[in-house]
Amino acid sequence: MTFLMITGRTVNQGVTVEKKTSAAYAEETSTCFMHEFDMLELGLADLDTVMLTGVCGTVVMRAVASGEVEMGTVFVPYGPYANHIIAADTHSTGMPDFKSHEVEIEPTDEEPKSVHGLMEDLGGLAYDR
Amino acid sequence: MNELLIKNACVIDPLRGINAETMDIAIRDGRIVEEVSGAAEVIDAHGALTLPGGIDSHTHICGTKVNFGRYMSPEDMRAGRTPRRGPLHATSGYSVPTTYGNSYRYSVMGYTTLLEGAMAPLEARHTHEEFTYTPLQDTMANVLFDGNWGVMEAIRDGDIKRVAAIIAWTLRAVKGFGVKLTNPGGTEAWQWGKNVSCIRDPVPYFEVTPAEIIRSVVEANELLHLPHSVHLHCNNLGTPGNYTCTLGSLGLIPDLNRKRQTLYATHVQFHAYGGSGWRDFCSKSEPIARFVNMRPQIVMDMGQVMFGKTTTMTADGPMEFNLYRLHHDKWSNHDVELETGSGIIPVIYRRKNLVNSIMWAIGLELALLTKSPWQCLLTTDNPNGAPFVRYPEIIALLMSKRYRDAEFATVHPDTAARVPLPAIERELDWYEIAVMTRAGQAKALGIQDLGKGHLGPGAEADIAIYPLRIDEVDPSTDYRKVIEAFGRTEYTIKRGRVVARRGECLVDGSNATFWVRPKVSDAYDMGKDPDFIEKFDRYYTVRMRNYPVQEEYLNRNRCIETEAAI
Amino acid sequence: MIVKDAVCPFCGCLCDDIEVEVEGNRVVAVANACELGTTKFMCEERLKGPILRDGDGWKEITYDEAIRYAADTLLSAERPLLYGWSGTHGEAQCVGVHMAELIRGVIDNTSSVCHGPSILAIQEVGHPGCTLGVVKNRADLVIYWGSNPIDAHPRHLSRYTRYADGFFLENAFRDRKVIVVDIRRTQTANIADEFVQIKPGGDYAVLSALRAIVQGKTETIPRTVAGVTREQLVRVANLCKGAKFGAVYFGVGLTMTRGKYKNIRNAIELVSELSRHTKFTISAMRGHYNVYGSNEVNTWMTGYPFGIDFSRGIAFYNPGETTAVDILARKECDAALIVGSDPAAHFPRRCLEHLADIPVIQIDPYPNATTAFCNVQIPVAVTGIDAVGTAYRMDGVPIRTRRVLSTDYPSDEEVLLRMYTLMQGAR
Amino acid sequence: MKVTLAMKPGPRSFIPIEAESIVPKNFLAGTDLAVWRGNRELRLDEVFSVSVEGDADRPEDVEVVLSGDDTFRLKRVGEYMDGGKITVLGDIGMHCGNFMSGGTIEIHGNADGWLGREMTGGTILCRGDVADYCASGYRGGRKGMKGGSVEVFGRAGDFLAESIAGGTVTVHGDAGDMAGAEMHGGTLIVHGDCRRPAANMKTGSCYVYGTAQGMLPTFAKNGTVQHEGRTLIHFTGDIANRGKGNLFVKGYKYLD
Repeated sequence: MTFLMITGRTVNQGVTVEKKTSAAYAEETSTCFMHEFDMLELGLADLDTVMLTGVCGTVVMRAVASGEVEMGTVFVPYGPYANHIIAADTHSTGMPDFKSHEVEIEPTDEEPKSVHGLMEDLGGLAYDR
Repeated sequence: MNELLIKNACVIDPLRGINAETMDIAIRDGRIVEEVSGAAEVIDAHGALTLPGGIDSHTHICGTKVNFGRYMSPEDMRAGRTPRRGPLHATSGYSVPTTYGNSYRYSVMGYTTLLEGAMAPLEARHTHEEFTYTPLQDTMANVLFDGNWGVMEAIRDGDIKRVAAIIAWTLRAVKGFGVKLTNPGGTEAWQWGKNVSCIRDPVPYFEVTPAEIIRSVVEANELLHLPHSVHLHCNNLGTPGNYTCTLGSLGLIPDLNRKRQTLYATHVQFHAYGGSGWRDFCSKSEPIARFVNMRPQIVMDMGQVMFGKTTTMTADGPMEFNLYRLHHDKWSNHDVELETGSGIIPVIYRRKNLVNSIMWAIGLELALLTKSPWQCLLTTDNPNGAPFVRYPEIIALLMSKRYRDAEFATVHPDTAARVPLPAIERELDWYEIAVMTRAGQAKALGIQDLGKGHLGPGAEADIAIYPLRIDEVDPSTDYRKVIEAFGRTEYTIKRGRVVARRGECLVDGSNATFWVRPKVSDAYDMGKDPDFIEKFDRYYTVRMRNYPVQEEYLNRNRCIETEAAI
Repeated sequence: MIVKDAVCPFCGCLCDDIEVEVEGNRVVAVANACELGTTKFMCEERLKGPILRDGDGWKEITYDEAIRYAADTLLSAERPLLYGWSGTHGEAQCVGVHMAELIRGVIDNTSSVCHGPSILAIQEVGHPGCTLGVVKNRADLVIYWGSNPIDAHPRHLSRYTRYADGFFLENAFRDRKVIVVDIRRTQTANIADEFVQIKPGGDYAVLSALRAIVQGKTETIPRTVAGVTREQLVRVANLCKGAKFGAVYFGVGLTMTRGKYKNIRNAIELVSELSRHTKFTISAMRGHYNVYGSNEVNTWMTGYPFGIDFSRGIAFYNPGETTAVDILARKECDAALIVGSDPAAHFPRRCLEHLADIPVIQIDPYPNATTAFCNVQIPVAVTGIDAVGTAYRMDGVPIRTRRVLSTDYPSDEEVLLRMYTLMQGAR
Repeated sequence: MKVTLAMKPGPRSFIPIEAESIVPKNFLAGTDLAVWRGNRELRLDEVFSVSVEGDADRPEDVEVVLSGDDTFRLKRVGEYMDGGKITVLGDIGMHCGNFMSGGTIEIHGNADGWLGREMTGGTILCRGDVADYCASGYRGGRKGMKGGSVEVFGRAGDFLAESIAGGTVTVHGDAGDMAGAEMHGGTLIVHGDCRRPAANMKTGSCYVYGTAQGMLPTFAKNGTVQHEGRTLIHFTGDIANRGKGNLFVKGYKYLD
């Protein structure tokens, strides 16, 4: 199914933001908040893993039902997971489309990677793994 | 020990009554001395015009509002860009240049001391940070009290000493120099989207009038024995017919100080308008100048307008909104809690515009009709009337009737019927220009005793040597040479060191900040006043302990202590 | 020991009433701060010393070695990018600007990916704003548009708006109306008196419609605009016009959606329009505690608030061209210095792929996502915890942070100054 | 005179090359010109194989031909150009034809952002696509293109002709979001679709021969008009901005 992905701040993202290599940060920023009807349609229960596919890649997250999002949209806290599929085009304004990204979402058996894993996929080397 | 000897200088030093005497100036360790050793470095001035370093007693160069002017104007920044060169940093901007741009350009014109005209106390730290990056001039800041809740409440209670006590605490906390009132009462009313119409119109809720604010703050200022007088931007700036309001404000001022004026009225050009609207808009420079000529307690500055692009910025928020409604260009406003506000819009003054032409004439008229140059100082209210780089042209206009006539021929044809300028024959001389650009400023600011604005032994060695011999140049006819010379010194010397030479700055200097600490008795120490503390904590959004500007922000700290009478 | 009136180095609220209890040079308790601030004060996971990427591993190096490496790398670059800055104090930012000037690089700060579009809008139409205390003391109407303070600026509501009594509002909760405009029903929406839910991408249209309605041109407006009924728009317009003092606070919900700065421009023009009727102000909910300071410092030193390219010696500014995401995604820089931010966590992947290809030096107290892309990381003291400096609150009020812990870590400013001095020697 | 600048193949690099010196009139005095790669100043012949055929006394008689695989890295080509011709056989980088007042630039490939920014005269033809801000203004500025013409045979990106105040911009394909935003003069013609055309316009004319997606609610409908054989719907606006501009669209869709 196609969704509009919105990213944004959450308290938990903020609380863990200075601990980027912690499990708590990874957990928060790999959460895909969805409308419960959308989850039903995809056959998802809370914390099931989902594969998000954007124009420039895929990433695995966990789906969580939220009353704050509308059907057809998903909300993901700012962080490396969402950015793994966000395109870098800024429309020449300096600012990518962090709040309006079309993504395909489907259930998956894969587990979300660690933040280190994501960074290493892109050519980095984890320091304190 | 650093010694410098300037030989064959043609000195005009009005504070010492010296008018075009050729002499040597000896400098040791940044100060002027009687004589130096034979080892001193020598500069031969070859008879060039030599003046104390220029002082701008009302300019907007540093702080929240100025920086916002830059922030919102990338198009302005495209002008005046220079790269980093040697010790000099990159610069950008024309009407609101970067701090380095301001500093270098002022220095090239021989200016060594600048007074930032309006600093909101809550944001004072910002002004001081920018002072640090204005390396080639000593700096000081006027502190805004026009909408200060504590001051207005004390005035309502009739307690002048408390007014003084609040001013004293604030000056000390924010490391300010003088007391500024911008559209007194109007900035508070503007926080409700309103204004005050003139000096008898009460401020909403506080129920004090601008007249009461002006009178009370003037008295408080004198109780504190501050070096500078109250610095007033009158109500009703920029509106047709406002000259009556200006006269009313000036008429409130008794003569309370023997050493200097009791009131400094700033950018009076913007306050000398006649007419009932824009259609019959006209100059009222004559009644204003006549009034000031009879009152030694008043000093004003011109606020000259020059044609071209600039950015207007003032604490007078409602005035800027009215301008925005006229121009429909971009508009910024910034109200500051419990204190004051500000507004900014870009403008273009056009020769073909009748109102702009009249404004241009009025500034010149004020300077020419005021008998004593000590009572009308040269400013553009930088950058409101024009960027300060236009000063040399203003000097030339004041010195040359022929130049004025040539310019007058290019302005709106109806101007002649609205202004007295064409009939004014007066041409100012070198001495009068020296008064209007440094000596008068030093006296008005009360800093001559600190060694500013003159070249006597003990003075700070801030000196401008202009590439011009006054015996060879007739300013009345050679006004182009006057413009050129005042635009670019042969040498600018700051605290005994050559900082600019023939249009190029040479060093990354280190300036000083002057501020005032009035000593008050314990009973009037607001830092210990329960009511003051309680209100502070309830209504400000910054803790009282975090409010004062720490001394870390003062580059080279020149504290002036005064013995207050409270 | 309790440090009173400490300044919280987390978000743009820059709360300066924090009480930090310290025992044995460790923070043991924090009072008055929100959860975000408390966690920051308590955070202890610092990098111990400078590290160098060495093939497939890391090795510890000295500060001298790290600083020398950084200076050499940046000096030899044809277009170095100096990015971040919002997480450090102004004094360090000043050194950063001087460095960019000297080595002719590009300096950009995190506002390019938070409120850069707001700045572009302000540069087109200006900004009628005010300090936070003006709103606290006066505003009887507050509008949060595309911002969610409960999550991002938790104390904004209690210090300045919903729950903050002020001089002219003895009972703010009763006397002050709050409108929330968002595309999702956030927690902040739940405490609003009026919630306006807009279809994604519809902010611009709604703002245009409101401007027209405020001018009395309701008849042109379609029955619904981006999911909002005309009736609700009229009601909101009337609430605005009827307020004595209205304040709009907008967040990245406006800056990050299509149209970007045009959304903000439209919001500012709505406020300018309302200013003809009553008092209205608008302000950005700035994210990092000192992102506004990086704009201020850059502006007074270079003339521009962010995205400044010194390649040619003079300052050139053109967000979209001279901003970090664009430069990295287009592979237009050949070295990077990262200070006080974590682009690897916050930039799209394509940018990280380029970071992996070029030398990267990071100055940051914590191991973070960007560490993985570093050649060298240099740990420093944390401003507001063990380093002191100037920060600018979201409304432009500058505050000096307090030191609550002592430290052996150098400050950002010291490390940068040492790099700069080496560079000056080489040039 | 024909000046051929063939970009030399170099090490793989994407550092932009600023080449505002590549303007026809500059070649009247020879080819001793400089360009900048990042912070390094390079001689023209370090970047290009330079050849000159014939001679000329005035810019109008100079044609500059740019070729090579990396021409997309060249910025500011044709800045302040006042006559003559520049032909780009491939893609061109940002700010081509900035402040141009005369002459012709023809681009056979695509053009990057800010093509013809603040131009006042002359002609730009782009055979491929143009990126964002074609024929626009500068940050904080009040005026975009003031005169001349830009014709694009492919598609255009976002913010096409932002703040246009004069001249004509024609795009044969689709255009992106915010086409003709802040328009206050001039003419913008989009043959395909675009999003939110003429937002906040004051005056001027904007034609969309396709569909205006996300049509703004603050344009007043005035019926239909015939225009070059097409029936278009005529709107006036942007009323949010007290505008009196004309927007003509074939079709439109509100975000309702």
